[in-house]
Order: sequence, then C-alpha cells, then structure tokens
Amino acid sequence: MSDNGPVQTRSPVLTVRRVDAYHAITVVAPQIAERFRSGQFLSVGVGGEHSGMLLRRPFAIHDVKPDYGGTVEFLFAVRGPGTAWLAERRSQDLLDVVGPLGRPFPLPRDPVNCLLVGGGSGAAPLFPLAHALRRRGCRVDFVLGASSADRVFSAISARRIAETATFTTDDGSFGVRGRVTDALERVAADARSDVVYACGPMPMLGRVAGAAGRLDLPAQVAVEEAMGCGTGLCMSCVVPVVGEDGFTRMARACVDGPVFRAERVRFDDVGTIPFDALGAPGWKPWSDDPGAEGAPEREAG
Amino acid sequence: MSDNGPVQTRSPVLTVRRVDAYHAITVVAPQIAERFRSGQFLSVGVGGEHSGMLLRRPFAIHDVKPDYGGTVEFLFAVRGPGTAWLAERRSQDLLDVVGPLGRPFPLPRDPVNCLLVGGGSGAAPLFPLAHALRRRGCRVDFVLGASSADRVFSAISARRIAETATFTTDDGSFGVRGRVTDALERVAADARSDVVYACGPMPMLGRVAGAAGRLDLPAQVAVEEAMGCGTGLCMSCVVPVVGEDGFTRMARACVDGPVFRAERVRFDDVGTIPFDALGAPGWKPWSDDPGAEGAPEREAG
Amino acid sequence: MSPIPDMRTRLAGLELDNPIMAAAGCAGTGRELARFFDIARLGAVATKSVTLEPRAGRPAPRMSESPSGMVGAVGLQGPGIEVFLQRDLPWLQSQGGTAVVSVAGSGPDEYADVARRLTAAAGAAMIEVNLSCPDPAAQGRDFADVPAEAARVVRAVRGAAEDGVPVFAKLAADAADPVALAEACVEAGADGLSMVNCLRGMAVDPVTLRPAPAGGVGGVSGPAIRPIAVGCVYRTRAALPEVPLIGMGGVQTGADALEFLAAGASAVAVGTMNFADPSACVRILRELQQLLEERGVDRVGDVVGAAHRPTGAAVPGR
Amino acid sequence: MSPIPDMRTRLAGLELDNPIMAAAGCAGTGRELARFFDIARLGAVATKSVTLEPRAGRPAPRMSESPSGMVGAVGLQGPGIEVFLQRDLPWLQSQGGTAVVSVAGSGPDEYADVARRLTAAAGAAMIEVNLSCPDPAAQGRDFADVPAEAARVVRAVRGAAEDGVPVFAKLAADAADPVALAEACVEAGADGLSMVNCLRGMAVDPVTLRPAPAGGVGGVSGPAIRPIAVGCVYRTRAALPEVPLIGMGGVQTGADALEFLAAGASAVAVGTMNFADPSACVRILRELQQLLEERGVDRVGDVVGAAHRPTGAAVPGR
Ligand SMILES: Cc1cc2nc3c(=O)[nH]c(=O)nc-3n(C[C@H](O)[C@H](O)[C@H](O)COP(=O)(O)OP(=O)(O)OC[C@H]3O[C@@H](n4cnc5c(N)ncnc54)[C@H](O)[C@@H]3O)c2cc1C
Ligand SMILES: Cc1cc2nc3c(=O)[nH]c(=O)nc-3n(C[C@H](O)[C@H](O)[C@H](O)COP(=O)(O)OP(=O)(O)OC[C@H]3O[C@@H](n4cnc5c(N)ncnc54)[C@H](O)[C@@H]3O)c2cc1C
Ligand SMILES: Cc1cc2nc3c(=O)[nH]c(=O)nc-3n(C[C@H](O)[C@H](O)[C@H](O)COP(=O)(O)O)c2cc1C
Ligand SMILES: Cc1cc2nc3c(=O)[nH]c(=O)nc-3n(C[C@H](O)[C@H](O)[C@H](O)COP(=O)(O)O)c2cc1C
Ligand code: FES
Ligand code: FES
Repeated sequence: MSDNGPVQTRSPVLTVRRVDAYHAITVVAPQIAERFRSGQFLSVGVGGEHSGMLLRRPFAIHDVKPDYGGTVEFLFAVRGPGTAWLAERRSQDLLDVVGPLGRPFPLPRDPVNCLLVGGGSGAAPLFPLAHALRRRGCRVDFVLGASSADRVFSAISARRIAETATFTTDDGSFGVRGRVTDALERVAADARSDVVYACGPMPMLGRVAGAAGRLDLPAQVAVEEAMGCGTGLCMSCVVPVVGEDGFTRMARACVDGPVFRAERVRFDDVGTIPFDALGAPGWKPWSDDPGAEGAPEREAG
Repeated sequence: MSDNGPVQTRSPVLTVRRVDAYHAITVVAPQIAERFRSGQFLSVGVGGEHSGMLLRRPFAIHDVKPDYGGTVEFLFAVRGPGTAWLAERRSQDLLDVVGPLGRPFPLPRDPVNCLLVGGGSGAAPLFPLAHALRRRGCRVDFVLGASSADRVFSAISARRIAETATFTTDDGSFGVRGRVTDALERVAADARSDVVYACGPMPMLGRVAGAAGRLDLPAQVAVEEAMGCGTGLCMSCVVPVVGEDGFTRMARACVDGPVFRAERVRFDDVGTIPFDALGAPGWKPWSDDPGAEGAPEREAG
Repeated sequence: MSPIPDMRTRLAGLELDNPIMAAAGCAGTGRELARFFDIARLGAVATKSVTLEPRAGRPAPRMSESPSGMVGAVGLQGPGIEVFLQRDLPWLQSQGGTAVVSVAGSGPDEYADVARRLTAAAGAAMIEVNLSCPDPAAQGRDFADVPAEAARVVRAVRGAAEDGVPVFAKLAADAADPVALAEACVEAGADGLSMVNCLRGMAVDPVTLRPAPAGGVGGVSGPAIRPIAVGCVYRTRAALPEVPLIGMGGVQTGADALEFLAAGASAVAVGTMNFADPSACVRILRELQQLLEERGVDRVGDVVGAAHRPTGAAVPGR
Repeated sequence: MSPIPDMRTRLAGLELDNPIMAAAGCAGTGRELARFFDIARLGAVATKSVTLEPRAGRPAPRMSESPSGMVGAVGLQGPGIEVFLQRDLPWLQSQGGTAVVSVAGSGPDEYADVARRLTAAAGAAMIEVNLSCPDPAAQGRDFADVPAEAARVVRAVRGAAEDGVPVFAKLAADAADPVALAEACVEAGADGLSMVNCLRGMAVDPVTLRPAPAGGVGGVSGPAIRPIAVGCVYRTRAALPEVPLIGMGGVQTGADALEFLAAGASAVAVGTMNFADPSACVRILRELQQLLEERGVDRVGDVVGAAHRPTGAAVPGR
C-alpha cells in the first residue's frame, strides 16, 4: 500500500553461490531493491507450494544491485530444513520473497568515524551499511568475528570497503584468536570511532553494547530473534526494550527493530519478561490517566 | 524381504515427456523393472522432503525397459496438487517409488484371442499386457475409449501391437462416437475373442463386466479405487468382492487387486457396504465353526 | 459468463461485505496488514484480544514450527483497553475497517469491564469473547473447558455490551464436548459462535530436550488443524442450525474457505496464514469469489451449510 | 566413539527390545510390512483392533488427505477374533514379532469376551484397549469421551486378561480432559496408557461439497497432530509419573520419536507414516539409535521424561 513499505514478490533466482560456509542467493526483485535501506531484511517462503513448513525464513539483505531492474542478495548458513531447501534452489526457480522489512540503521548526518562489528553470518547487513556510510564520507572500520576461518564473512570485501578490517576467530584459524569484543576497544581507539554499528548473535551484541557503553560511544545494534512472520503480526520476536519514557516494553524485533539503540535493549533479560516490563505479571498501572501509559510510536510499528 | 515382493527405491528420473493430455515419467528402477508383471502399479511420494502431502500417488506401470539396468514408465493426467508436482519433475530429480504393487493380470496358458478394453489413462496397464500376450502367441485386439481425442491413450502403439484397434470418444473427436462398450460386442465377435481384459474407471468396468457376461466371456478387470497406502495397510481402497465361498468381502484393491475376475466384483455396490457382506451392520455369523468363515488366501494379501 | 456472486453475509445483526475476516491475534492492530492491502476490503478484522490492563505476554521464544502448523504461546501481549480505544480502534475505523473486537480477561468481571468500556467508546461492530483464557478459579483450565464457566463469561459480556452489537463466543476445539460448550454459550446469550481457537500442544526441542515453547503449553494452529476445525463447525451447525458461526482454523486458500462455509460457517477467519503470506486474506477472498463464480453460485449464502443437505440434493450452483 | 545405546525399554511387566512399535490399524496383519523388513526388528507390532465378530467397516472412500495428515474412517474392518487367533496371531509369532493385540467392542462385555479368548489362546504380549469406539449407551460418544465408561471397559478387560499380560488403555487426544481420562483408566486397572488415537475431524469435498469421508466423522492422524499428541503425553506424564506410556501421533523421524520419549513415553508407535513410507518403522528406529549415540546416551531409558527435568538440570548424554 504505502510506497516505502514492504512488498511481496515472486522473484526469480538469478544465482546461487557457495561463499565459504555460506550460500548466497541473488533474486530479481526491483521493488525490494529500490526500497531497501541497510539493516533491513527480507523473508522467504520455503518448501514449495505444498510445503509443510509454514513459516517464512528471515535473512538480512547483504547486497542490492541495479541489474535486471534491481537484484537483492542474501547469504545464509544451512541450519535446518528451511535453509537446506534454499541451498538446493537453482537459477530461474521462483522464490516467494517479502521485503524490505524492519527499521534500517540510522545514518549519521556528518562524516563521522564508524566502527562496524559483526559476528558470523550476522555480519551480512554491515556491508550495504558500509557502502552507505562511505557514500556519506564516513570512515569505516570493520571488526568481524566467527567461530572459524570459513565462517568469517566476506573478509575480502571488508578489507576493500573499510579503512581497516580486523578479524577474530574462536579457534584462531583466521585473524586474532578470541572474540570481537576483545579487539573492539583497541580498534575504536586507533580509528577514533564516533559510533558503533553491530549485528550478530544476541550474546555478542550484549558484549558490544557493554563495550560501547564503557567507551561512551553511541551504538546501534541489529538483533536476531526467532521470527514467526517478520511483519509484526505474530508477536513472537519480542525483546525487552526500554522506551523514551523509561518503561520497558516487549518490542517486536521485526517491526520495532531489528535495529535498536544498544543501550535501550536489556540484553541480560532477553528470553524473559523483566518483572518491571509494562504488563508483566504483578505489574501495576502507574497512573489512572491512560494517556500517561503512552503509546510510543515504536510500539505501533 | 521376499524376492518378488515390492521394493522401495529412490529412483532418478530419466525423462519427463508430454503425450497428448498426459505426462510420461520414466525412472531408473532395476528392481521394480525386474519384478514387474503387467497389471501391477507403483506409488510415488509427492511434494518433496517436507511435503504437507503425505499420501503416495498410485500409477499403473505402462512400460518397462532394460536400459540402465531397468527403467519403468508411468503416465498420468494432472488432476490435483500431487500430479501437478510430478509434472514439474525434471531429468535427474530423485523420486521415492514403491513397486511393483498389486496382483498382476493372470495370463492364459494357451494362445487364445484376447480383447483389451481401456478407458482414458486407465488404459496404461494394457500395453505391457498386450506385449506379454503377444509373446505367448495370443491374438490381441484393442478397444480404447476416452472423453476426447487427446485423451485417447497411445493410439499408435495400440495399432502397432494389436491385430485391430478400435477407438471411441464421447465427443466423436476421434474414432467412433460413444462408449467402449458400444464397440466391444462387435469387436469381440469379429475377433472371436476368448477372454476380455479391461481397465479404466469403475462405471466403465461395470459395463464391460456386464457385456462380457452377456457374451459369456471370462473377463479380468483392473480397478482404480482411491488409495491411502497402496500396500495393504490402511484399508482405504476396499471394493465389495465375492469370494470362492460365495461370501462378499470388502477386498483391498491394492493387494487383493487391482486385478479381479470381473464377475466377482459387485460393481453396483461399489462405494457401499452391501448388507450381505461379511461383517456388514446387521450381518450374523453363519456358523459357530470359525473354519467355515474361511480366510480366503486373497484376504491375507 | 456467470454473474459476480453476491458476497455479503450476515452474522446475527451484522452484515459484512464479504465472509473473509482476519482472525484475532493474527492481524496485529490492522496497521501491519495495511502495508500490504486495503483492510477495508475484508469482511472484518478481528483484533488481538484486549484485556483491561496492559500485558507483557510470555517470554520468547514464543513459537515453534510444526508440520503444516505452528505452536505459539504469546500470552495475550497487548496494551490494554484504554490504549486500544485511544489508538487502535479509531485507526481501524479511520481506514473503513469493520472491527470485531476480541475481549479477554481473568474472570467474568474483567471481561465485562472491557466490554463496558468498549460500549462507552463505540466503534466495535462485534464483540468476540475469547474463552481460551486460563480461569483462575479452575486450576490449569480455560473458561472454554468448563461450559458453565464459559457461560458465566458470555453472560457478563452480553450484559455489558451495547444492545445492537452482536456478541460471539469463541470456542476451543479441544473442549470436552464442543457442541455442549456451544449450547451453553448460546443459552447464556451469545448471538453467534466463532470456532476454533488453537488446540493445546507443544513440541520438544530436539537439542535441549526442553518443551518449546517454554512451559509446555502452547496453541497449535495452521492448516494442520483444519480438518479438526471443519469437523467442529459441521457438528455445531448440525446441532444448532440457527446460530451463525464464524469458522476458522488453517484456512489457506479459497477452497478451504468454501469448506468452512459448506460445513456451516457464515464467515471465515484467516489466522496463521497471515504470517506465511501477508496478502493471504485478500488472496483467499479473490479465490473464493472465483470458485463461487465458476460454480455459478449467485449468493455466498447459498453454500452456507451445503454439506448438510440430504444425500442426493442438488449441489449449489450446479 | 560412543558405545551403541541400550535400546531396551519396559512397559509395565513387558520388556521390548527397542521402543519403536507399529501402531494399531496402521500395520495390517504384519504380513504387509514384512514384505519390506523383518518385523521382529520392531519393539512390537500392534494389531488392527480385533472385535468379536467380523466387521465390514465403512463404505469407501474412507480417506482424505489433509495438510501433513489425513482423515480416515475405516470403521474397524476386520475378520473377528476367531480368524485372528487362527490365522494372524500365530503368523506374527512365527515371525518372532512381539504382538500388542488391540481389542475393541461395543460394550464392556464384548471387550472382555475378546480378551478372554485371547487369554485362552495365549500369544499376546500386551493387550491394548482401543477406547475410541462408539459407546452405544452414550449417543454419538466414544468410550474415551466419558471417563467412567472408559473405566468400565478397562476394568472388564483387565478382569478377563491373563495376569502376566499388561493391559494398556488407549486414549483419545480430544477427550474432555486427557489427564482425568488417564487417571480413571489407571484406577480401573490399566497397567499403562497408549496415547493418542486420531482426533475427530473431517473435510468437505471441494467439488461435491459433501463431507469426506462420508458421514462427517473421521479421524485425523499424521504429523499434523504431533504437537497435540506430544502435549498429551507431557501432561499425562506430569500428572502420573509412574504410569508407563506409549506415545504416538505423527511420528515421522527418529527426532520425533525422541520428542515423545523426552515428553515421557517409554515406547513410541508409528501409524500413518507407514502408509507414506513402508519402511518408516525401521528407518525411525535407526535414526533414533543414531541420535542417542550422537548424544552419548547409554540407555534409551535415560531420555524418557527428560523434558520434565527442572530447569538447569543436565541434558541426558550431554
Ligand atoms: C532479522 C534476521 C536476519 C537474519 N539474517 C540471517 C542471515 O543473513 N543469514 C543467515 O544465515 N541467517 C540469518 N538469520 C537466521 C535465519 O533466519 C535462520 O537460520 C533460518 O530461519 C533457519 O531456518 P531453518 O529452517 O534452516 O532452521 P530451523 O531451525 O529448522 O527453523 C525452524 C524455525 O525456527 C526459526 N529460526 C531458527 N533459527 C532462527 C534464527 N536464528 N533466527 C530466526 N528464526 C530462526 C525459523 O525461521 C523457523 O521458523 C536471520 C534471522 C533474523 C531474525
Ligand atoms: C491402481 C491405480 C492406478 C492408477 N494409475 C493411473 C495412471 O496410470 N495414470 C493416471 O493418470 N492416474 C492413475 N491413477 C489415478 C491417480 O493415482 C490419481 O490421479 C492421483 O493420485 C491424483 O493425485 P493428485 O494429488 O493429483 O490429486 P488429488 O485429487 O488432489 O489427490 C488427493 C488424494 O486423493 C487420491 N486420489 C485422487 N484421485 C484418485 C484416483 N483416481 N485413484 C486413486 N487415488 C486418487 C490421491 O492419491 C491423494 O491421496 C491410478 C490410481 C490407482 C488406484
Ligand atoms: C500467534 C497467535 C495469536 C493468537 N491470538 C489470539 C487472540 O488474541 N485471541 C483469540 O481469540 N485468538 C487468538 N488466536 C487464535 C486465532 O484467532 C485462530 O482462532 C486460530 O489460530 C486458528 O486459526 P488459524 O489456524 O487460521 O490460525 C491466535 C493465534 C495465533 C497463532
Ligand atoms: C487408517 C487408520 C486405522 C487405524 N486403526 C486403529 C485401530 O484399529 N485401533 C486403534 O487403536 N487405533 C487405530 N488407529 C489409530 C492409530 O493407531 C494411531 O493412534 C493414530 O493414527 C495416531 O498416530 P499416527 O499419527 O502415527 O497415525 C488407526 C489410524 C489410522 C490412520
Ligand atoms: S516475527 Fe511476527 S511479530 Fe515479529
Ligand atoms: S491403499 Fe491402503 S490398504 Fe489399499
């Protein structure tokens, strides 16, 4: 309906490639390409027409190109039956794709220094972000981590786009042995970073948020919470997030996120309903005036 | 387990062809090819690994060849989602196939004159039968009917194999306008037929059985009843059949058939439980001697 | 060429433009679907069940996929009736949507309180009473599990609701005896019935061997439950032919909607399939209309309950 | 390398070589499956429910496919106890199969009569009481719908059965309250419980707009119902931790079998999937064994009920 909202398309697959431990699928989807802003994701129906797998699979948009009117690429690791099915797609197959979904990364007005931190396949959205930042004259530095060398994401493009690119692996098979947060503070100091962007698994984001807090740097994180619909309908992807009014709400990662200001996300309470969250069991309305309860823009999606 | 029982295979598709209104799929399945006798069928899993379509689809085996160790061909019309999925298969795809299933046509010991009567896609099993009969020195005559010209099955091979081939269509678009039974008596007389073999929809088989009875010809019919498993487990494919002992039982088309002696099948009662069937509501045991109730070989599958 | 069928349908006093609705809790506030199509095209939009106070719901993960379905445990997360009346209901009305407001609570009083505030604010075309909420009086059971408890809730809501606004009781398929439950609700004043809500179920995570969703109780929905839901509608229609029914449970295509209509529903709601296909509701409406057109059916009402005709009776439109 | 896990499991007095069984009514007489594998490899084979007299069952078509499941209405077609004892049971024994004989009837007396003849003939390793049979005393209801009626049947069978032969009551998932039903059956003498039987449901044929299967009542089975079945097993195990359970409903893979074990079943039966894949039982057994091996589980018994461990407790084999 709205011109910058998501669209649903039956998109032909252009290419399916192996990239180390990942598969990369590019689909022709001009309307998604044209609307896309970095940080947004898409969702794909899996299993074909009479599939017993009902739920769409969400993937970060990794690249957008103008070819064929507009193409969109996503990368994924085979995890379960849905991604296994996707890995078997071939050129010209049609995919049911909805996108772009979610709130994008906010971009700085000024050409500041940006530190981009990613873990595993979670690094995907950082690449279009890096390009967008570079177009605005920002300095970009990468810190990318993974469990092992073949799960480090697009090391070469990271090196090409960024001023510096630092890699960490749990097993030391590539770059520095350790976690991204071990490298983060040093790189931030060297690069004189002004802002941090991060995406990856929740625990990593929690550590990045902590580090950014200690360095007093604003940070934007893109979270990955299991999703049922990706469009804000099913309420399955909730994360405890502190609103402008100081109250914690169970926010939907798919429409209220996936990008949040890092200090707003209560990482330690992910997977729980914090006792002081709005409407938690035992929670009491704090005012008789319904207006006071607010209806923050974010919750409305 | 037993060497001539059915096997389950993951068979590569060799070819998918359009034949008039039908699709023909040939799979490489040496064990099925080697066991096959005409009148038997196979069943195919549809929809892929995470399919919401659980039940296998049964198809008559139309042709068996020695290439690649043994190939098997079946033909089908797209009717619902299962056959639509099959029509989209491509060479080298793997199909989950079980076969050969069911009791084959009994072949005459002597080189007698055989009249083969088929309706629509139901004619498929008559072609391997015709070859088997010819190898035994039998004379073969065909009567094939269908709703319209493009649904007449393999007219050319019928002409090639048989002494005579007569075609009927409901709309007169090919051969004689009318039903196969309209042509049957004339052809049987001309060809001095000794025995009738028929397959096709139930109402047609009922009419063929009637005609054969009037002509005093023995007839074998291969029935098509909706099947849940094809292997005798689910009891969904039952047809009222009169046993040697004169009692009607609900026989399973998949293992007790699909081939039955025509006069044994109670065509008028298909889709019902005849009141005098063994164990019908109100039915009373006719003897205290359990042996008398029989346990005819057929029921045991 | 067959004429375009008349898609209007009646639910007690309420006339809908067409029989396709979005099911409660599966359509967000309406805004989320409105990004994909004009929600005024639907017969109605049922809201997420509204409670008196805000509710935070259950902890994530709340969902696990099952064959042709899913198991969910959201726990009625929502902003509470006041924010709903201030923010969500006016928005639905501004879009020309027909709002079926689903209400929930922890006892007849809370249900009635919500209904009363709805009445005061106006704007609800129908009130749907979600009886699949835990009854604090009956340990571990929902109101829908005990016909007498369900009836108390329905009576309270009917008493509090505006006169002209139909009150529909929403039933569970895993009720002791769906027909007895239906009868109790109708006797208590329900103008019609919505069926079915999710069935109780759960998965066990194959790695952690823990219940999923956490806690061991979720609701199973989606095409997997469709034959169970169609059966409930059919049996209820047979027992209570005069009571209008909204059928739901796994509707995925226009043919599925037709199944529910033939079984006896006057309208059909689409739930889980909205998650899989955000345009599901309008696609299903289009498919249904086309099916009726192909059959030569003049009015959608002609197929309602068609599966109950005596054997040998004419098939509508044939 | 992990050692091969000990797959033996106990069901009351009965020890099975492994926990994978073929479910009643889904394995023919055993002969049909024996064409695909050696049935002695299964923990047990449950027979089609045996009645006193032969039964012709319901008219065809008896089946309709549903999303990830099917709706069936066979109506207990079978040859009656005498032919069963003369022809089918001896054959099962000759193959080295462990026979769980499912019994059915139209009242406690008929059930007991069947059990008595079984006892006289010997050869049944267990008797499973199929309670999802219409109770002529309660119009339109099954024995399983009314705990007191179910208990009467169980008591009659337990009284008639041989002492050393365990009697398991087979429950429906759409019972009023599965746990209350389970308790009534155990109190009446059931040594264990099998769950679940098919759920009531139906489809409407999209062309004829008639109920399918005919009559409007069928049973829904297959993976579609798995979360509902797992939920029943989990809740029953929580309420009756000492009672051995046979879990079933939509088991398709070894991981599904593990789900049922973790929820609290000591054995797992495979029904509808035998239709889709005639080697399903042995494939599932192989997959289960491999999963346990990968986890480093020594005995299959170690995972039984694992989903009930308190949060934070160790995962078996991890
Ligand atoms: C916003 C977002 C962006 C993502 N981007 C990427 C990406 O770029 N590359 C990539 O490899 N993966 C990404 N993921 C994770 C990806 O969605 C899952 O790996 C995928 O859904 C697994 O599906 P499956 O059928 O293979 O696995 P299964 O585990 O069998 O899936 C079963 C169900 O769980 C859900 N699920 C399982 N894991 C996840 C998860 N981590 N996140 C969300 N849902 C999950 C599935 O969607 C499905 O509904 C992203 C997830 C989110 C929420
Ligand atoms: C012994 C036997 C041999 C057959 N041989 C052929 C053949 O050679 N060529 C051919 O085109 N068709 C044949 N059929 C019919 C064929 O099996 C059906 O057309 C097919 O199963 C339809 O599947 P679907 O998913 O496309 O249709 P749907 O109607 O959507 O199928 C839904 C369900 O109904 C069952 N079903 C529907 N129609 C039939 C039917 N006529 N017979 C059995 N089951 C049915 C399907 O198996 C499935 O379980 C044969 C049937 C039998 C029993
Ligand atoms: C995630 C989710 C949330 C739901 N929330 C509600 C709710 O708030 N109120 C209600 O009455 N039903 C609720 N339902 C039930 C649906 O309205 C519907 O009755 C049920 O899901 C069956 O239909 P379906 O198979 O089309 O989803 C919910 C269902 C799901 C899956
Ligand atoms: C065709 C069919 C016939 C069945 N017959 C019986 C039966 O005779 N006795 C019985 O106790 N259960 C019977 N059942 C129920 C199954 O044993 C099983 O409980 C149920 O189907 C759920 O398991 P599943 O999903 O693996 O099939 C039957 C099920 C089907 C599908
Ligand atoms: S995934 Fe459904 S609301 Fe976010
Ligand atoms: S199709 Fe299952 S018994 Fe014949």
